Amino acid sequence: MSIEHRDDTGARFGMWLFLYTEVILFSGLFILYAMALSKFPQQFAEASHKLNIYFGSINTIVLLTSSLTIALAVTAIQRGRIRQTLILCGVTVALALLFLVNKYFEWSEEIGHGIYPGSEHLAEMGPGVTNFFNLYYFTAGLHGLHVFIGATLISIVAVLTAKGKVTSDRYTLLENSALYWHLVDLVWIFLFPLYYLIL
Amino acid sequence: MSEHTHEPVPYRTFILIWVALLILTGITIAVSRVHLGALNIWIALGVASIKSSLVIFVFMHLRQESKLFKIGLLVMLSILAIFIGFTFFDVLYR
Amino acid sequence: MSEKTTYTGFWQESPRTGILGWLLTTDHKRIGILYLGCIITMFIVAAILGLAIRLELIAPGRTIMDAQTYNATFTVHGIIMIFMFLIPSIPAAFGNLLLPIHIGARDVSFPKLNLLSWYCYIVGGVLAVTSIFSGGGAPDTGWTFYVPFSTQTNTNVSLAAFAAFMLGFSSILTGINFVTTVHRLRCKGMKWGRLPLFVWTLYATAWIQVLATPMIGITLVLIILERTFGAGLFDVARGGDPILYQHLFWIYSHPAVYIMILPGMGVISEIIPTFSRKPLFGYWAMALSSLAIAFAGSLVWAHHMYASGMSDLAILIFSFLTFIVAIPSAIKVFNWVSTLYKGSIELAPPMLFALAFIFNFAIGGLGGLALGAAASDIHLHDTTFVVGHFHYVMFGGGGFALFAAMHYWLPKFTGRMYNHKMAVIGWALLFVGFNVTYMAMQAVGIMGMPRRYYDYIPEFTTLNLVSTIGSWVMAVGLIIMFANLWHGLRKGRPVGKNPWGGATLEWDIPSPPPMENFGEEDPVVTKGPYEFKGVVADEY
Amino acid sequence: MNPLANPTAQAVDNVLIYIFGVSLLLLLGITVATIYLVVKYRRSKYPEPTSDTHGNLWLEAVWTLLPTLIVLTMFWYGWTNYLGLREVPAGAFQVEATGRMWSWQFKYENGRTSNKLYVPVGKPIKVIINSTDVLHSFFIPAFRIKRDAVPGIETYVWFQSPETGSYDIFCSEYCGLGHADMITSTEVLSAEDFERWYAESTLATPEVPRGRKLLEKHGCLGCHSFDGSSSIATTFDVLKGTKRKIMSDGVEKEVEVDAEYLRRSIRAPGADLVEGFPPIMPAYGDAINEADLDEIINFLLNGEQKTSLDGNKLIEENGCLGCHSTDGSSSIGPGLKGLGGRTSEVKREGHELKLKVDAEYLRRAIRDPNHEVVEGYPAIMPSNDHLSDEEIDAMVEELLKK
Ligand code: HEA
Ligand code: HEA
Ligand code: HEC
Ligand code: CUA
Ligand SMILES: [Cu+2]
Repeated sequence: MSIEHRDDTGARFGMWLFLYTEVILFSGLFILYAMALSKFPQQFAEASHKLNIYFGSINTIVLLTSSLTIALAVTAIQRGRIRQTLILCGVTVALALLFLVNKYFEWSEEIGHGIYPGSEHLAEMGPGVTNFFNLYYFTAGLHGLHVFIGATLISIVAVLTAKGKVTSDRYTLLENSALYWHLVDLVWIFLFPLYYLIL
Repeated sequence: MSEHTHEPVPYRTFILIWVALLILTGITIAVSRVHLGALNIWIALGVASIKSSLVIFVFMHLRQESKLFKIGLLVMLSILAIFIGFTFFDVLYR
Repeated sequence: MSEKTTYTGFWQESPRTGILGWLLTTDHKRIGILYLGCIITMFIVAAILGLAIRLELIAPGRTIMDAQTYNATFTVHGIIMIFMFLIPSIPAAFGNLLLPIHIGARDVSFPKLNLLSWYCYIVGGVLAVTSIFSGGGAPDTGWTFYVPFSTQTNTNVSLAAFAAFMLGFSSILTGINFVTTVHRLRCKGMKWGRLPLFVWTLYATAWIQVLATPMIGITLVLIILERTFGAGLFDVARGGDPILYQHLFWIYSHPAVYIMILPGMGVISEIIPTFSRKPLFGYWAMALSSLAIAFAGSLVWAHHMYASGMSDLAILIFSFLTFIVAIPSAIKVFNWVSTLYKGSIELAPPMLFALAFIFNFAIGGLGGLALGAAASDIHLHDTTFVVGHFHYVMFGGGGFALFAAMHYWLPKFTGRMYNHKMAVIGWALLFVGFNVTYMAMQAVGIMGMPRRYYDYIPEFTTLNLVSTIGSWVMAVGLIIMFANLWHGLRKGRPVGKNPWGGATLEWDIPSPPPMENFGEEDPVVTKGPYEFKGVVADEY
Repeated sequence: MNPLANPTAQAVDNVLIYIFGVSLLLLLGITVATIYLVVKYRRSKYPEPTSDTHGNLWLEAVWTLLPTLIVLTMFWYGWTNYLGLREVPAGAFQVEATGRMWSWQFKYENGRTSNKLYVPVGKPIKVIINSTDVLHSFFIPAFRIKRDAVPGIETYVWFQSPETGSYDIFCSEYCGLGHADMITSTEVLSAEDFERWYAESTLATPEVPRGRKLLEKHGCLGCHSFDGSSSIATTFDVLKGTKRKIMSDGVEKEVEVDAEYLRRSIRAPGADLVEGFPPIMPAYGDAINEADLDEIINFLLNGEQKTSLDGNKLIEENGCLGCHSTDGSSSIGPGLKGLGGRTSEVKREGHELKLKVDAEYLRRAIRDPNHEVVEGYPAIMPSNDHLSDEEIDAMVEELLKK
């Protein structure tokens, strides 16, 4: 085999393309949301009240901070500071877990109130509210899945960094994982106001 | 190789952006407590767009990428807008 | 001729030998061959189901199967033909084989991702086949999975939907790979204006794959969630909207029809200049119309929904846009025909398939216009006219383009030539059988026979019989064609590197191409893809 | 296709003819040009191309513009004619069509229901379309109209037939197993025929009950009436449970009207005379046989209060025949012929059972069909919660007779 061809810009571009597909994936749910909001503005506002804004806000801060730490990690690896990189990756993963734990408590609380897809309590609250919560669960669920995947990805990259496979001149993997993580953040940036802050 | 990597963004920049993001989050929450009717949702979306631009351009280094990346993003966003917008032609006028 | 030569080039050279050399390969040509094998297999399976559909419809009432089996048959036929045959056919098989060679690259940008995409395809395929034999039985929703039926039926819809999801994922990965490859790996001198049109169409297609496919992903996931949790997202009583499902579905599935046809158009744009020995007429018009189709094609999805209860304003807008997409297609047809003018035309088998493509695609596409107009679609919607339309464009267009590509590039990738006389016989039977089958289907659709009908009223008998007879003529043609190609690739006469006198890069390298395509030195391109001056065709 | 000239078909046909016509010309042009060029410039005649042009801006402009113009006319013509399909003329006659697996039910403004669409000739008809389960589509090829039936959303079509006749209605949106059998027709009747049909009530039996026939046969109604309109004798409308003052053998008594009393009053009227009426009723003695007498008494006691339900009609109108045949063949569900007295092999909660088909079994089969599922059939029969007990009883009675 001849010399291995390496194209970091190409790799990043590929990652961006993949992120585009992720956005479109979520947009399916946002289309449903937009249509339902135009049909049931009152009910959506009313349903939104039932969500716990504290959980939402804390999670927003958690995710924004994790986005910061992973961005810092990229700078760290560029500067060749492996230890810093590892710490920053670790913090990011920890924040991701915090997010998920938070989500777990939030969902348990809501499910405890009898609010979950297909529940009877929900059916009693009318079509608009039901639709809001169905969408909320599906969107937040899909987002949660992405948080999980992102955290896994960053953990793997951290291990590779520790092993010296990701270095100051070979860090596309970390960069791409960071891009993925920012996407997770981006989705939440829209999800948060749309679900928690409609009044 | 210079084409393949860009200058590291200083920590300071990232932290400043982070602070801005937190402030913007505070703003949306605050504004959402005020009743403005349909305006609320537009403000929320507007602030979210500003926040996401900050993330995209700075955290995600789009600033430093070539035109191709930016055009790609633009194409994706316009398609997205079309998908959502055109669906309204049905739902709003049924 | 009968001496048993083994293939050289990429068939032999591989870091790993044996079956693993294939299953773990990252070489674009090997992956292309893997795809091609699977795709042809899938095509034969689904085509036999198609034949069974026609047999059932040979006369009113039950003939060879019961209603439930029939419903499952056309559903599986549609799912396989669309998600496992036509969407990956030209892009994944011939795109992989040719895209890097056409732009002077050694491989695609992400060879490992390429292999992963093939595995996603295989997983999707296996799951789809599993869904036929497990759970509540083969899915019976039609390939469109319309709610609420798809959320209520007891058949194995979730698994089939998940299979389609995996296939979509595979398609996305291929798209990402191709866009990046075209941007990053063009060789020296390969300016945008020198890309072969096949590359242009693959490029346009890849963008659709990237930007539209996720939509079917989320739609299918919603179907699965709906079936598992019963949330009622598309149930009016619970705030949902069944028509929105159709929007989500067609937002992907209309652009998907252009995933199916665009690369086919690219193939035709390669073949016609070669066999006319003349540059393609209107290069830029052809290149840009591909992008135009890809873009405008993303704006017209709701033309499948005129009768769905959608708003009239939406019908106005989507009908208008539908007609706009027809324009770039018309430009292409006119440019192909004028390429023939003052050429030196050889009616070799690939050229015959290409000309048949133009004819079939014109019929299908013009039929599409009658469907695009609001008033006439109201009558034609969900009749067998629509079935005729899409077989004309998908089989007569996409399918014939694939067959053209197989006849055109088989010598390149195997180094052997098939029998031309048999190829012409197969082509003629296929062409005649095809037109009889689907013309009759369109006619009975105009009379008002709804599609997905297991049984029909006696007035429709004659035309259905004609259609079934046509399908058997077509079957004979296909068998001859496949047998001839198979025989050719095993025992055909060896050929040199350029049997047709083509001017694109693949004809400059040995047949079959070596592992990294271009040997030690990267190619440098100095002329356009259709400059035939000085190109000498090898004897074959 | 149908030669019938009607407004909706004309709107659609104009567009079809225009688009197909233009398309045919284009196709012909392209095909002829291709064949001509292929033959003329064949390689044996021209071993080398005689031109190596890369294009021609003018030509390309022409064939960008030309198709644009053509398709724009097609679009506009298609759209304007489509509007004709949506604008229902004022004063249209309204019918509601409900699609369900796998039959249509039509409901008229006077409450009449049917499973064929009966309409008057020459009048615009607006059909309002609904669905109770999945998507269906209401399609009448002869009138070129089609609209989906969407659960929870109302849609409509209109048409107008200038001629009487019968035209097929198909379900054109795939809806599962019985999709191809979801066929009915629209019966276009003359104005008079339609009036007559429209006035008939649906549920009351058109047939007169036998008890009443017997009353007529024996001339009872010459003196009695059901609405108190006759002063000669008592009225029959409020017999059951009423008290009567009578003269029995010269003694004044009060009795309650029951079967025994009625029997005596008919066989030997002179014995008990109702106060206030002359003793003119003839004694029937043996003139009425025992069975007929029972029938009459039963009718007098229970008859007119209860409108008897027509089980057969209910079976037809509730879409049962969309899945069940009555001629002994098996379609989507088991055939209904010979149901009474049959033994049915069913699965209940996973257990296989052999059950005798009786009224109780049938009631269960209709109310809760998926509780016991007949062997060899899918569990797809819809439950019929909208039916009252009486209606189900009436249906069961008919089913047992089949
Ligand atoms: C390869 C796939 C493919 C392609 C390329 C097309 C191409 C087109 N299709 Fe088709 N279509 C399908 C696959 C495809 N379609 C499928 C699968 C369905 C049914 C799905 C289902 O319900 O199961 C469908 C259904 C479908 C419908 C919905 C019908 C219904 O259900 O009621 C409509 C309506 O507008 C439509 C329109 C068109 C149009 C206008 C084009 C245009 O792009 C055609 C453009 C081509 C030409 C115009 C011909 C060539 C040009 C000339 C000969 C020159 C002269 C032309 C002019 C002057 C204009 N198609
Ligand atoms: C690429 C797409 C494609 C192709 C090629 C075909 C090919 C065929 N299709 Fe298909 N069809 C669809 C896509 C396709 N179809 C789709 C999407 C639907 C809609 C499904 C839905 O409604 O949900 C559909 C629906 C559909 C229907 C409508 C069902 C209904 O609405 O009730 C019918 C009816 O006749 C039909 C028939 C056929 C026939 C006869 C063929 C023939 O062309 C097949 C010809 C091939 C053969 C006869 C096989 C010959 C080869 C061999 C026997 C192999 C031998 C091999 C060797 C020796 C190597 N198809
Ligand atoms: C959607 C199709 C469908 C409709 C509509 C339908 N049925 Fe059924 N029916 C079935 C099927 C399938 C079965 C066998 C499976 C089962 O027992 O559930 C069945 C079983 C029955 C049985 C038991 C028959 C036996 O052989 O034991 C009776 C009785 C019956 N149906 C009566 C009716 C009546 C009355 C109606 C109308 C109110 C009706 N059905 C409407 C599909 C249908
Ligand atoms: Cu009802 Cu098809
Ligand atoms: Cu389409």
